[in-house]
Amino acid sequence: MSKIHVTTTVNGDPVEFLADPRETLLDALRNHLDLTGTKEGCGTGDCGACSVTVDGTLVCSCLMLAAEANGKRVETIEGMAGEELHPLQRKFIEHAALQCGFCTPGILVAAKALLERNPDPTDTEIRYWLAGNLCRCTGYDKIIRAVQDAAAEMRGAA
Amino acid sequence: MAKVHLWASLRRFADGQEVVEVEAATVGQMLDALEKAHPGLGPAIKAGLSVAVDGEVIANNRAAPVAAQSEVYLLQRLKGG
Amino acid sequence: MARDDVKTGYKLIGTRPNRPDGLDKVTGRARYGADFSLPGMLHAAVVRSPHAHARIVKIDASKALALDGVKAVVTRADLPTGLTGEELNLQDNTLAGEKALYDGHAVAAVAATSALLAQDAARLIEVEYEVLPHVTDVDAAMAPGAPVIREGVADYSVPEGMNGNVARYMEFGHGDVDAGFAAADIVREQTYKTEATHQGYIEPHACVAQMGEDGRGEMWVCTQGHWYIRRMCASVLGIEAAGLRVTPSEIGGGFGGKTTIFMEPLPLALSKKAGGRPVKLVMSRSEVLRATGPTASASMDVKLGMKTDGTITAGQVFFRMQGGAFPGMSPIGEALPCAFACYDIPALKHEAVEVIANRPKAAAYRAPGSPMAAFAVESLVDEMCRELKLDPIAVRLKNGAKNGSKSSYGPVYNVIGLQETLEAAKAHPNYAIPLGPNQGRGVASGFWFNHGGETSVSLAVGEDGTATVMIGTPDIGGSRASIGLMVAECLGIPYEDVRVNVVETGALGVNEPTHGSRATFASGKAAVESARQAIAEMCRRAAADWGIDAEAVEWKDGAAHPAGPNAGKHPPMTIGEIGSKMGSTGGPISGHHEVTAGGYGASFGTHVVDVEVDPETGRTTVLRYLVVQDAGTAIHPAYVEGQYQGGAAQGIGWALNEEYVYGTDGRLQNPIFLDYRIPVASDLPMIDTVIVEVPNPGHPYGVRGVGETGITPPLPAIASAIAGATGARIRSLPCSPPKVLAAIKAKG
Amino acid sequence: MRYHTPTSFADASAIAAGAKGTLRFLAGGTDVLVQMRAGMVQPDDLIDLKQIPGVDRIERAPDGGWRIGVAVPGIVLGAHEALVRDWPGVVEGMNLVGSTQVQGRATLAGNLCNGSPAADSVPGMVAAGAVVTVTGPKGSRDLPVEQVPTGPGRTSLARGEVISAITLPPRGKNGGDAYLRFIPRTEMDIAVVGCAVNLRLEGDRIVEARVALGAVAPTVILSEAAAKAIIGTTLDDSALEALAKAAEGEAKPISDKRGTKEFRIEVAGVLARRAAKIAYDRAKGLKA
Repeated sequence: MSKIHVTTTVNGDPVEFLADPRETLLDALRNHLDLTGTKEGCGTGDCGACSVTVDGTLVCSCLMLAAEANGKRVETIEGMAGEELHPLQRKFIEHAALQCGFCTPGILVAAKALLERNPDPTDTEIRYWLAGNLCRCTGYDKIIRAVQDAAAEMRGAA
Repeated sequence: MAKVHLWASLRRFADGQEVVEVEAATVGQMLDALEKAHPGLGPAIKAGLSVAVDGEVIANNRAAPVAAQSEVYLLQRLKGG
Repeated sequence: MARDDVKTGYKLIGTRPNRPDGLDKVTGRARYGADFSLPGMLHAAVVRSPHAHARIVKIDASKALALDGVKAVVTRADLPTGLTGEELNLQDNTLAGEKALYDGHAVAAVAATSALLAQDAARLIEVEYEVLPHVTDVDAAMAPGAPVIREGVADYSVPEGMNGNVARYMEFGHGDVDAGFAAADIVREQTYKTEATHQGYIEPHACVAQMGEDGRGEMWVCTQGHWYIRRMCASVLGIEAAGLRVTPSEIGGGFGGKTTIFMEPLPLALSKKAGGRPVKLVMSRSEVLRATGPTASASMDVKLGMKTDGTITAGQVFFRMQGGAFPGMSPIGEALPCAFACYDIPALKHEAVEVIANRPKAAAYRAPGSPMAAFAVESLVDEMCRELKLDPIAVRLKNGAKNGSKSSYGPVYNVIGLQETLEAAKAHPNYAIPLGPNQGRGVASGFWFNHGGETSVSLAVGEDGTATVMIGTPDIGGSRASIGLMVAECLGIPYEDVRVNVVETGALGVNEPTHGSRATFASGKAAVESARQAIAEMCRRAAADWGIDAEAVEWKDGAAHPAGPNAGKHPPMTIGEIGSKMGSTGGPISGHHEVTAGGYGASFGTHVVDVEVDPETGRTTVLRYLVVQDAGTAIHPAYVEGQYQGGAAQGIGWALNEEYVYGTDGRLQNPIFLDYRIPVASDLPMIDTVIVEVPNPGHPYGVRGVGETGITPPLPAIASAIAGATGARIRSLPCSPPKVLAAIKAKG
Repeated sequence: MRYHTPTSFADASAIAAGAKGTLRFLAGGTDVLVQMRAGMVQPDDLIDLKQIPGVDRIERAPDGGWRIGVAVPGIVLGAHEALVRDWPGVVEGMNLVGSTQVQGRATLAGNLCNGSPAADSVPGMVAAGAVVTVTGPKGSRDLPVEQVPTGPGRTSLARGEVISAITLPPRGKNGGDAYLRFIPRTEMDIAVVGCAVNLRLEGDRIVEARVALGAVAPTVILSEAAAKAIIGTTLDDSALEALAKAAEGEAKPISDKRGTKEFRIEVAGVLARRAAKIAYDRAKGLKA
């Protein structure tokens, strides 16, 4: 089986790799690019642990072939913080919005995409936006609070 | 003599007794004495037990002390999540 | 210790600092099981039985091995023989022997140069099966004429004449139940069922392992207990445990399901066959659901006698629990003692049988056995409260266990907080909110024993006056933060100056896993003892420097001080000063503590839930949820709340939608998260918490484990709330909409 | 597996017609990749349609209807204000498919061609009278959406045929549509029952209606009986009752892991009533 040459941008960096046509974007991020912050919890688009954005759209990287990323702009958890943490990252730590932390990268990426569209969401809007990001540890309570607190801070700074 | 309470389904291995009195200074001695007095209890002890001595549940510490007047309960080995 | 002996005035305990691993976890840097890679690494895949019960006639791996890049195949024939007991069970579950015993049972494993190639190779391994009759339901397995799926599983405890699938039997109790029932005004008897559920940790099992021909190796694995992994892998493979070094990764949830092995010996065996190249094996979600350790399914008879004033006169239970095709895995030994643990009832009889069925080998799941038992007993208590129009909290206060009560399973409770949780629930505003149409309120209490267990901790003082703590209990929910807080409190130094590391099997004595709600309790206790040892040594160093007796030195606020005027006038010597000079004052300063920790206090909680049920579809919405639980002392309250909320959420899932669904073919019908329905964010309300603190006298800071009890009350509380909303009682979980709608219709 | 990225539907069709083994088209990929992952399907050829110009566009048709490209994901449909104003039921059906993340990829065409009787976007399209354009080796043809699925996982498309566009008719005045589904959770589930109602009013009276039911038969049902029950009425209680009865009568479900037969029949009636009320209110301009 011949491999496909994929050229793409990940967190602003130009990257190239050879992908088996069956490999997903998640496989490529983790295995070819050593970006293991994006997690696989299910492989079927049901848990959201593999959330990334592609050309600004939130997707499950397990539901996209690596080959489809050719020419696209991919953002992952590894690109979220600059020299300082993103407010969402900071608020997640402060609010104890993570326990095991495995779902955290996906939830942060998804929450960031939400706040870019809707800087002042209701609790219900956050809950429905994040319904595809399973967390088994927290019961979501502290996650909702952390997103709200980050949103408030970001609105204040804007 | 420590009083060792057997759960009901163990009693048939100890001549129907609910409470067996044994001479022991530690949990380990207590279990050995029980098995010696009632060999039928051997498989249960080997399968693993938790022991409560005067209200405190001791998972598997054979060195834990047993006093002369201690009340000892045998419990099935407990697991946790 | 009485309530007014509570130690207060802590500087750090009870605060909410950032967890030390937080930064790694919000940036994606934290390394979980599947995040490790090694040079030359191979990838493995597992061939699994599609049949619930089948004789394995032949395994032919020749086509797989003929593929370029396929390096090794292992089957049961590669494992040693002669194991017995639980070691044999573990081996049988790692790779099927003569028979595949459940849908998903591993039959062979293959290692290749890529994961895709390994999967392709696995598809080429030909297994010939002779399909055998199967049974998956607990009651069906107990029915006369059920296929006996394994001969000779009954242990010493099973009396003659029981069904051939019964593996264990247990009975205990006290008092005269017949007299108790005779003294009651009403006696009610019902049967309740719970389906098997899965822990549902989001991280699938994953490990990387390497083993040479000498049987020595290394493993990186996501686990709750790496010493358990080491011991179990060693026995399954017939190697020396000491030759295996196991490093725990960060762990993406466990809830009991990662306290044992499922596939971990396979990469070791494959590595050895592949000339010692490291092998990575990561389960898919469907493998996790089909072939790791869900909890037992249960069928439970309960009988209770109650007077019209709510006094419970007697209770009796008979539980049937199915923990898969392997004996010893159902939690009957936990469920029975938990059944009436919240009550002080004069006459009780408990009986249970463990039944085997063609399902995966059950593992622990958060308070194993307690949620099922609570569903049965607390549901019936609620039914009788409603019948007699009694307040459910009042009835629990009246009959509830107190300090000094003799527990339902024998021993006497020391200092417990059940009554305090009930009072706090009663006083909470949620309990007074008026309910609207189609709404109902449910109350239930729950119990867990808690656990101490084998624990080994080391602490080293740094040259800069910091402290590094080495623990052996993987941190799942923030225990590094809570242990760091306790050590900092004890040493009198800033929290930021304490670094807590979870270390590998080569770095400490044996530790039991993070299970039984023991990590903060037991590792914390041992860490405090280690800190005290280091303090004693630092006091000796200061005393030597000052030329006084060590007894004349006391430790406070991170420094040695002369204990009194007789000790002479010396300026305090800080941990930093002592640390900076320790090389020249006698060498490195450390503390160690090794113990099989006792003194863990029992854990109780009370939950109040309000639901609304759509009368036309039977769908239940949780409107509000309150968890009240005794933490002893809440070291890091945010992570205590997190345990309460997470436990409640899992219990809500179990109550409403989670279940293992087996088809008539014995195959699991819902092995993906699409159909194994754990609660999503939009399913839940905020989960209110009240932390009750009745300090545990068995811990230097009063800690009680808080991890497990929270999953227990939601099952009966939700079913009772639905009964309040609809008048229909669901006695078989989950309370899925079809079941609730049918019950509403049946009621008319 | 060969991965193809044709730049025209004619090319896509030609590749498909020439493919010998297992073939799949890739639009959003949210079903195909799951099936590949689960080992249910190992395609020999996978044809990605997203490089074909125009597949990502939503365009107003000359007659006032809408032409929707086959690679338009749910999130783009949901953000298209004019489309949502015209066909809120169609869009809400699509927007119920999967999570926010899945919405970033999943498409109407993919949801339709996956052939699931429970597909959330299909009842809304059927009720709306949507038409698909199919491009094949012999050229293009149009067919109503309800004629595409023929059973679970099966469609009427021939080898080499591929859906090249979806067309919604002009909304017209005084119309409204709605889709409701029943799931045990609030999100992330496959519909246990789905129902879409599309209707048009003259004054308070319903003059046209189409009612489609999902997950209660091997394919989505377009129920004439249910439509008849409300045409000519003002959707009063007796009309709603008749609608519910008709929907129950049309439902021929099975019992499975997601729900029992009895439950599905009962809830089909409940959802028909509820969806009809929403559609009616929308037609009256009462709700968005």
